[in-house]
Amino acid sequence: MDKKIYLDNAATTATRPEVVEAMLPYFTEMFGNPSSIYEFASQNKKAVDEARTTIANSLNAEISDIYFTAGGSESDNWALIATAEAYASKGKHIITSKIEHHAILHTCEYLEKNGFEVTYIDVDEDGILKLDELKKAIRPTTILISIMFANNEIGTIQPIKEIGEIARENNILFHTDAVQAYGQLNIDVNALNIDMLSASGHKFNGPKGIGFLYIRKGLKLKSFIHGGGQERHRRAGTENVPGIVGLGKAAEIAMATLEERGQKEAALRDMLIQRVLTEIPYARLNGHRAKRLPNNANFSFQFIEGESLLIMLDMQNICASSGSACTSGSLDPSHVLLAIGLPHEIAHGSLRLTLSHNTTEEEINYTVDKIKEIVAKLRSMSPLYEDYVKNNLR
Amino acid sequence: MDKKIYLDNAATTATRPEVVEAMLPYFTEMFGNPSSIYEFASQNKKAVDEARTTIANSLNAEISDIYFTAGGSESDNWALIATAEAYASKGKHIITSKIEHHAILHTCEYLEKNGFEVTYIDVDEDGILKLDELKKAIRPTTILISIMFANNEIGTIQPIKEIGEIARENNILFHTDAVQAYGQLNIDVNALNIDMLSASGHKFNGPKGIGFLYIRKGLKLKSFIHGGGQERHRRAGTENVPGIVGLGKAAEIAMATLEERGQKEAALRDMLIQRVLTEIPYARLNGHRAKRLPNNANFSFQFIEGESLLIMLDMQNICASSGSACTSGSLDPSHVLLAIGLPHEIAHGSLRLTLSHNTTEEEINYTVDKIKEIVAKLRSMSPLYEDYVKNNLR
Amino acid sequence: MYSEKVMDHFTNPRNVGEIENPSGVGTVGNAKCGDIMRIYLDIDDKGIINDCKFKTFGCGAAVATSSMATELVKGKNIEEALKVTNKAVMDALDGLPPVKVHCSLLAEEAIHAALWDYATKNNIKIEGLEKPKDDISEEEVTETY
Ligand SMILES: Cc1ncc(COP(=O)(O)O)c(C=O)c1O
Ligand SMILES: Cc1ncc(COP(=O)(O)O)c(C=O)c1O
Ligand code: FES
Ligand code: FES
Repeated sequence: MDKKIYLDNAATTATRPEVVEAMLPYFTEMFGNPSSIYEFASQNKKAVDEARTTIANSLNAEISDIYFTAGGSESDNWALIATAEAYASKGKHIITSKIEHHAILHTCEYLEKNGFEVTYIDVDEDGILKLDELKKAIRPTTILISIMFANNEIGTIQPIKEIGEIARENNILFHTDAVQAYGQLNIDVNALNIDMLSASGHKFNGPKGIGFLYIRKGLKLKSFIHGGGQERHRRAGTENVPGIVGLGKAAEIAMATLEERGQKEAALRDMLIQRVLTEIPYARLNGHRAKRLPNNANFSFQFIEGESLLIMLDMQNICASSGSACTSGSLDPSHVLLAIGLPHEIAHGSLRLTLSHNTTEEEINYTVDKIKEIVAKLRSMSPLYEDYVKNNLR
Repeated sequence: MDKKIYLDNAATTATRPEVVEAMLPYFTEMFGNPSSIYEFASQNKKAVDEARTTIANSLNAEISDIYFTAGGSESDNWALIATAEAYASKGKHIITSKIEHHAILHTCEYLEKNGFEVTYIDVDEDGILKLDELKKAIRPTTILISIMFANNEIGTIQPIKEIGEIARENNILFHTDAVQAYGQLNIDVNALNIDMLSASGHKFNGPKGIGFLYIRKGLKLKSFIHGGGQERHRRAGTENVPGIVGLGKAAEIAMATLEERGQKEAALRDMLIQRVLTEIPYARLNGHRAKRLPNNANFSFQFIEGESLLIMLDMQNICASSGSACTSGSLDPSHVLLAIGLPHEIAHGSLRLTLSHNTTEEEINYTVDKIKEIVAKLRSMSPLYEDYVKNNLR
Repeated sequence: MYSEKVMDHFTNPRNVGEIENPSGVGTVGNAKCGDIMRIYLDIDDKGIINDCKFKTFGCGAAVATSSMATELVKGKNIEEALKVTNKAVMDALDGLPPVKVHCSLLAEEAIHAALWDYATKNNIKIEGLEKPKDDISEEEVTETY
């Protein structure tokens, strides 16, 4: 196939042309600083307010509870660090999971160095949080539960409603990293008892470098980036107006297309899973079969190593990944795959394919054909496979 | 005049069309995550590296010492907070000035709440740092001197070389907030002994929501936003590729045009200053007459109040400001104008006009004509002016 | 930021100026926080406010509230003038942004100060009028006629 097949939409997505279109006037024409007093800047203020309204409505949140940030990582850092600072007098214990994104895990490590205690809850073999462990972990000093809405590697969707209820019953704040879920799943922060929620534009066909943090009214959180009075004194820095407008547009389109797109992607994903599991031996699906993001498939292929697989797929014009993009420089196996109980050598052989609204059946079929060929080829080179075959022949 | 006259380029600038042009392909075509392994993303990695190289060269810095951030505020917060954390064992004293941007001042307040001591050095009536006070303020526990390169309100350029030498002699790190200076002045981080430097794209005709922090090799600074391994593990978050490309392009153009542009703007600025000071009574220029940014003029008009002046200028299609945009919602007079010794009621009547490469002589003349009319009108309504006239007639 | 009415009264303020030999004059505010307002009243024998003028050093809202306040008290008797509260002035202007509410207090206080001056000069007591708050900074020049 001549055309590139992009199946790494969990790493980042193409910005929709309509989104770029919406942003363009705010670079060169309506470029004013929204905090300025003159009429010229009031258009920009209005554009920012409209984006805020769109996003608030998409979550059933109050408009003034949406704060723009530079992306998912900043939102996660802000939620955790500012909560820790604001509620330290109540307690210094935080609960999260073992399969969070590094934006959460490394921020937790930072807090641990600063006198906070963090409990990392286990997940089951499908990647679903163990609610009984969560309940047991709660202490009088627990100030925050932070559990991701859906996992970026294996796509598993967490029982957010139950977690929200546990948090509410115990009077503990609940943050969710919804960077992978926002725009793919319906989220109602009130129905789900969510106090804080992180999202990132480039994960739902919006621009990179822009995201938001939802902070429920009444929370004592201070700013994370200190300075000017932007975002109701909670997030300093001249507003990224084109980015915010693009984020709003992407949210609008994501919400309008959510059902249809999700169904289409889930159907293709199911076809993909079905073909891989039936046609390739010693393959397994990682993550929950049903409770997963509509666009996510994650496989492990025994006896082979992930990087080789990715490079060979790349040579066939297929973009895929073995886990989160930001750790692809690392040689360690995914902490998520280890947490769901895969042994090291199998965790190393994993493949994540994440679809978009543009993915076609033809692309999926071509991709499966290529995976089949490449896996066979790599296995023919693999001493592990050789041993396995020998042992099973003996 | 029908056309809008934009004289608030210190608040933000129009993104240059060439910059937008350079960014566009990275939204919809080359949208990949630069951390990904496949070929498709390597173009983006290269684009990011090129922008980093352009910026490093513009400062005579090492390429790997440039870190992309979401803007000036994040850069300032990172430099101060991470330095404080990394060097706390050496000491907990920081020196800055009374006329820094709030991104520095409010971060200092945050550090004060966290056990650090901050000395705020005075400036003289032109806004120039008192070097003798700086020297006297140094203690064995001083870990950082942070002094802005040029002031955002009055445009005064600090004696950065001298400050850098004092820091070096005393083995203290030196950070400079160059958000207003970068792209307007030549900066050599080695010749000036600068260890850290903040800049922001939208202040030099680049996009909003992107900036950088220069960190000299060897410094122990950790990350401020924790998470993925981007930016050599020092700044987490999927790279804002279009923003970075735009930042690089804007830096390239700013450097190529620096001399000529500066001369042109300075000539118009001098004409502006000359006309205002000769034609409008009881007007004063704030900031140093010579050591000032080529595009900055800042006046105080006795007996009148700034907001009224701004609104009336706005009605004549002139965009101006009375200080930093991010505090324009506030009723307090500018801390910068108070620091240079203006009494409260005069500080209230200040006007900042900041030019761009597109500013014309005609625009400046029209603006001065309008300021004259408006100042006269506001004075005719001012009880302070009435008193002054009465007292001087007696 | 401002309503159309505020902008109208700001750009074309009514009753700007001074009154020669006023019946009462009041200056309130504090130059230190940026606001000073002065109101002149011309009150006839029947206690009717025949004329009212102002001068203001302040923001758009301060100018507009001064202008509206003078409009509202003109032609009224003293009792009615006392009912021109900051809320009445704001309502007449279709509201003010929250950070600007304090500006409208100046107008109310300035009218009271001018009435107090009138009462003191004429040795009369105005029911319901209290001595205006001494809120003026030292730099302010005291009135001399
Ligand atoms: C001197 C100075 N420092 C820092 C900043 C903050 O930059 P940004 O608003 O891009 O975060 C600004 C401008 O707002 C500034 O003028
Ligand atoms: C679950 C999750 N959280 C946080 C992030 C960080 O978002 P960003 O890279 O936009 O800062 C990502 C993606 O990188 C993610 O998948
Ligand atoms: S064999 Fe290359 S990473 Fe270990
Ligand atoms: S008069 Fe003080 S801000 Fe309006």
